[in-house]
Amino acid sequence: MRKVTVFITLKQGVLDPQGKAIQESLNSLGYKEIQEARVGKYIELQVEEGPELEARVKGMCDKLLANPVIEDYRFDVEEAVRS
Amino acid sequence: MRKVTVFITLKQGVLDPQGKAIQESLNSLGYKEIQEARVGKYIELQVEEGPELEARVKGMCDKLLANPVIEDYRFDVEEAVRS
Amino acid sequence: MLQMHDISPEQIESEKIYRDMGLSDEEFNMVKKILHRLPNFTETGIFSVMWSEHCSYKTSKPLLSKFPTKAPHVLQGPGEGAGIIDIGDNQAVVFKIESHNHPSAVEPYQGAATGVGGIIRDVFSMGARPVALMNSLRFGNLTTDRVKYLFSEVVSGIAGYGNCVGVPTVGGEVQFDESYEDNPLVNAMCIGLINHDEIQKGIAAGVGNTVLYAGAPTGRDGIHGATFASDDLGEDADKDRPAVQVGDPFMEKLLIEACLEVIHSDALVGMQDMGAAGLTSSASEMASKAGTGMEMNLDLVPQREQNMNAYELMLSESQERMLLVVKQGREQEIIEVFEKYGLQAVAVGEVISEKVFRIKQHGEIMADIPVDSLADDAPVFHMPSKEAVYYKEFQEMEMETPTVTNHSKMLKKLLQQPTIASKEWVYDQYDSMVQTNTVVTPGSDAAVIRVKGTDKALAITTDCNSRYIYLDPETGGKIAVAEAARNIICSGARPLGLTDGLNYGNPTNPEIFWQMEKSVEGMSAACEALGAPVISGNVSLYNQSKGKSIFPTPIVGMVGLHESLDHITPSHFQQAGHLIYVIGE
Amino acid sequence: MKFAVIVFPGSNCDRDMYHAIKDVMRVEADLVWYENSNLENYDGILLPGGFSYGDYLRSGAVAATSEVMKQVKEHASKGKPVLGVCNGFQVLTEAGLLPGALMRNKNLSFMCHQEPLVVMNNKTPFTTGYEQKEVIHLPIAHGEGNYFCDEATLLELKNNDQIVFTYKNNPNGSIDNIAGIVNKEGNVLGMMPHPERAVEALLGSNDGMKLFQSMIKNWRESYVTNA
Ligand SMILES: Nc1ncnc2c1ncn2[C@@H]1O[C@H](COP(=O)(O)OP(=O)(O)O)[C@@H](O)[C@H]1O
Repeated sequence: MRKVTVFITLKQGVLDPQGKAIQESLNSLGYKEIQEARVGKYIELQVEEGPELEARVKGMCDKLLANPVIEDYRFDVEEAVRS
Repeated sequence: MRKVTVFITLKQGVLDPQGKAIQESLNSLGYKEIQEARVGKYIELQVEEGPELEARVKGMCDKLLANPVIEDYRFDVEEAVRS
Repeated sequence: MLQMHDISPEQIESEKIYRDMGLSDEEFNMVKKILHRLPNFTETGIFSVMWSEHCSYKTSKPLLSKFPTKAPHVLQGPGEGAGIIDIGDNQAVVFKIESHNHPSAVEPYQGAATGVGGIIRDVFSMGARPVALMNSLRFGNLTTDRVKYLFSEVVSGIAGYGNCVGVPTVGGEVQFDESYEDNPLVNAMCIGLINHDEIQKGIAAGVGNTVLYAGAPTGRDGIHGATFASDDLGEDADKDRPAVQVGDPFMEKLLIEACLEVIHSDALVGMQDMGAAGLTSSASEMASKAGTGMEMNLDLVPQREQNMNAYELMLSESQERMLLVVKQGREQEIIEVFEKYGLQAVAVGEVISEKVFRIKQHGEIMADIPVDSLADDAPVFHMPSKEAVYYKEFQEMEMETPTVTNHSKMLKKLLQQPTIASKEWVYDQYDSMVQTNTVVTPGSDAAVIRVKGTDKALAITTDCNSRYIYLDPETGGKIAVAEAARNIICSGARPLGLTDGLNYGNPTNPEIFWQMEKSVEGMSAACEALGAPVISGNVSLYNQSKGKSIFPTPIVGMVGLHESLDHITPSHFQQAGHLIYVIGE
Repeated sequence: MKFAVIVFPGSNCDRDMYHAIKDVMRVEADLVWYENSNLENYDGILLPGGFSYGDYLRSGAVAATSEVMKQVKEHASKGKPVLGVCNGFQVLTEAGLLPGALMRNKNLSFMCHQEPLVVMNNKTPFTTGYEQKEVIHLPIAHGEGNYFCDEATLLELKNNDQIVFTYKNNPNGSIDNIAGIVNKEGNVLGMMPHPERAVEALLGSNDGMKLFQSMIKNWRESYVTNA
């Protein structure tokens, strides 16, 4: 089993109302040092070992996990522990 | 300016219906190797330099960004580029 | 995207860059005549969006003039953000339907969500409180993953926006047919209530008055969206993707409350939302209607992104923005109301007597255009029309009555058709009850909302069986209006009037134009017969993909009045033992 | 009795709550904007539904950190009644006035319709007008109404009789069918279903009426005994 972590973020220039609300709320809690907040998704997958892991994860991102119209993604594949 | 990345995940034992839905969709798209998916949040903060950065970020997480009843968090602080 | 700084007016002409921006050779020549010179890049962009079908109705105008639009109870016909009909006791109902088809085909969640946001702004910019939403949807057959994805994302987008702003979605319709496979239709209708003395108009009157910009800062969202909405959805629709705008219903909710507070101030002169073609259309329309001009300094416009040029600022379709004209010297009163809601409102320009639309940035004049040429005097084209070949063939066919042997099996089969099956999966996702006025929730022929503090209620329905219209546009058009009226009447109300969402294929195809013409004639005849005027509407053309057109789909959104709450009649069987009658032929 | 209906940016059932109290129950109420508010002169606090701060981050999370919630806590600590409905319930859990959290509905969709509920505790100041185990019908309208708490908290809720309403046909996946709970003291109620949408038979149900009547009656009685 391998752990794959996918990070999905909004593309540059795409409005992020959620990030904006978080920034303002942190500012009003006294954390004035926060200049910007942007929110993305973080998905942890438990994947059975198999060939072409990277290519398959890329396929999953393109087909389902990320919305290419407004989102970018990247992912980390955990080193195989043994095998 | 420093970039801080906060990762918020559901606690072990808390059901994650969204993760479950993703796992099932991936399986039905032919990615049978996915045994589990869990969804969390990924927040990027642009923070002005200042003292006690780590402690302050911890405060933000405790007070607002994560809900301790259902979520865990961790964060990375980007190395200062210069100065 | 083209970089404007590098492109000279001469290049725009010689390299025919205007064509990429959506202007024809003929239109470009008209622009030269109007300006007595060559337009620069920003100006070419402004003309191209303002003369797009979406903003100018250049091909549909001659048809729209056929609709009956007058009646003693019509307070505002087509032309403003939304139409208005008197319902007595100093109250009036405001409504309009609008399409967001192309954005929804590209990014269904945001496309549908911003469609809802846009139509709500049209209604509250008149000074009305939005009290109900409807939506009329068309998709391909529910057999491919893509169609299922479009369907579920569109529904979540409508829910996501409508539920958050707190306007109940009280009904609508969904139909499935392969003609909508790659080109779904997403039409949203908003209904508002207003007191007669609170009616606002989008006018920039009073030379010297200040132009205020309120709401969200401008980003590069949906640039060229308006022309894109009037273009054929090509196979490379994907390349338009970054143009998609993202909505923020939370900001819209704050804008509603702020704008409805601001209308009580006599410092306010005019108000309009920034919809398609953003700042360009709202500013030039407001000036044109008032017979004035407007000068704007783009350096003052709140911006979300860096280094935006004049072209981008003028054409951006960032959501949740309003343009207000305020009496000179009284800006602060208005600004404070917006600030209470955490919204930005800033002075960006001034009403001027010279009837021009003048844009400055970094101390330079970036555009200088006669206002009327952008609005009232935009070109109108009379398209050729030709009876469709299929129509003749159909007319010559023999009548055939299908024989049904097993009625219960046939009934079950019919009920399994997605178009006929229960739509509960859809409307359960909509908050249909917020505002506590919904007497008849989705699931009936017409939705009914009561008018608080009175004995009155409003009935609302959307209808259009596009198959009938395809088969016989004129009769089909009559049927669409008649069906809507029957739904209103069955609920116990009297039809007041309607809004129309005209969705068709490519109007330069004479057979498509014929469908438009005939169906509008049929609808008009039915409106006349029923005494139901058309008070607002929307046109969406070029709904086709891979050369195949959608069925002609002129959606009727009708509103009726119950003079007493006792008149409200539900459509469900009420109790065992009650008798069932069939009335009519 | 005088109620404050707290209005946060993005609240959207505030006017419905106000209408229910003022026009239907004919009891005094004010819409109180969350900023610069003073709650001292109010006897009951109502946190209405909606999408405070767009429900961004987590529903109710941002509103829970606002200044006015400190006053709500103070009001609650004096034993005065606080009712949070839908988003109001989410704000109460986020602010720590009630245990647990409200997560996304099990089917991940927003849902809006009437649901049958069971009154599990008719001894709270909000429910004395109902029969124990009475089945009532109230509308729900939420995307995040899936109540969650850990085992220990659940046990505590049960032992203290803090579960006030349960769903008959659990629509959203809530643990133990929980639709509404009170704090240990019994004066803070949070619930996902909307009693303020069910005070007029014209709109399909008036089962929510008894909740407000109970609040008003119990306040009057306590006022008389205290005076
Ligand atoms: N997109 C929608 N949004 C809200 N309600 C809808 C929608 N589609 C259908 N409904 C509701 O479902 C019910 C049935 O719709 P439909 O099957 O189109 O019936 P009809 O042919 O009677 O208009 C109607 O009450 C309608 O308001």
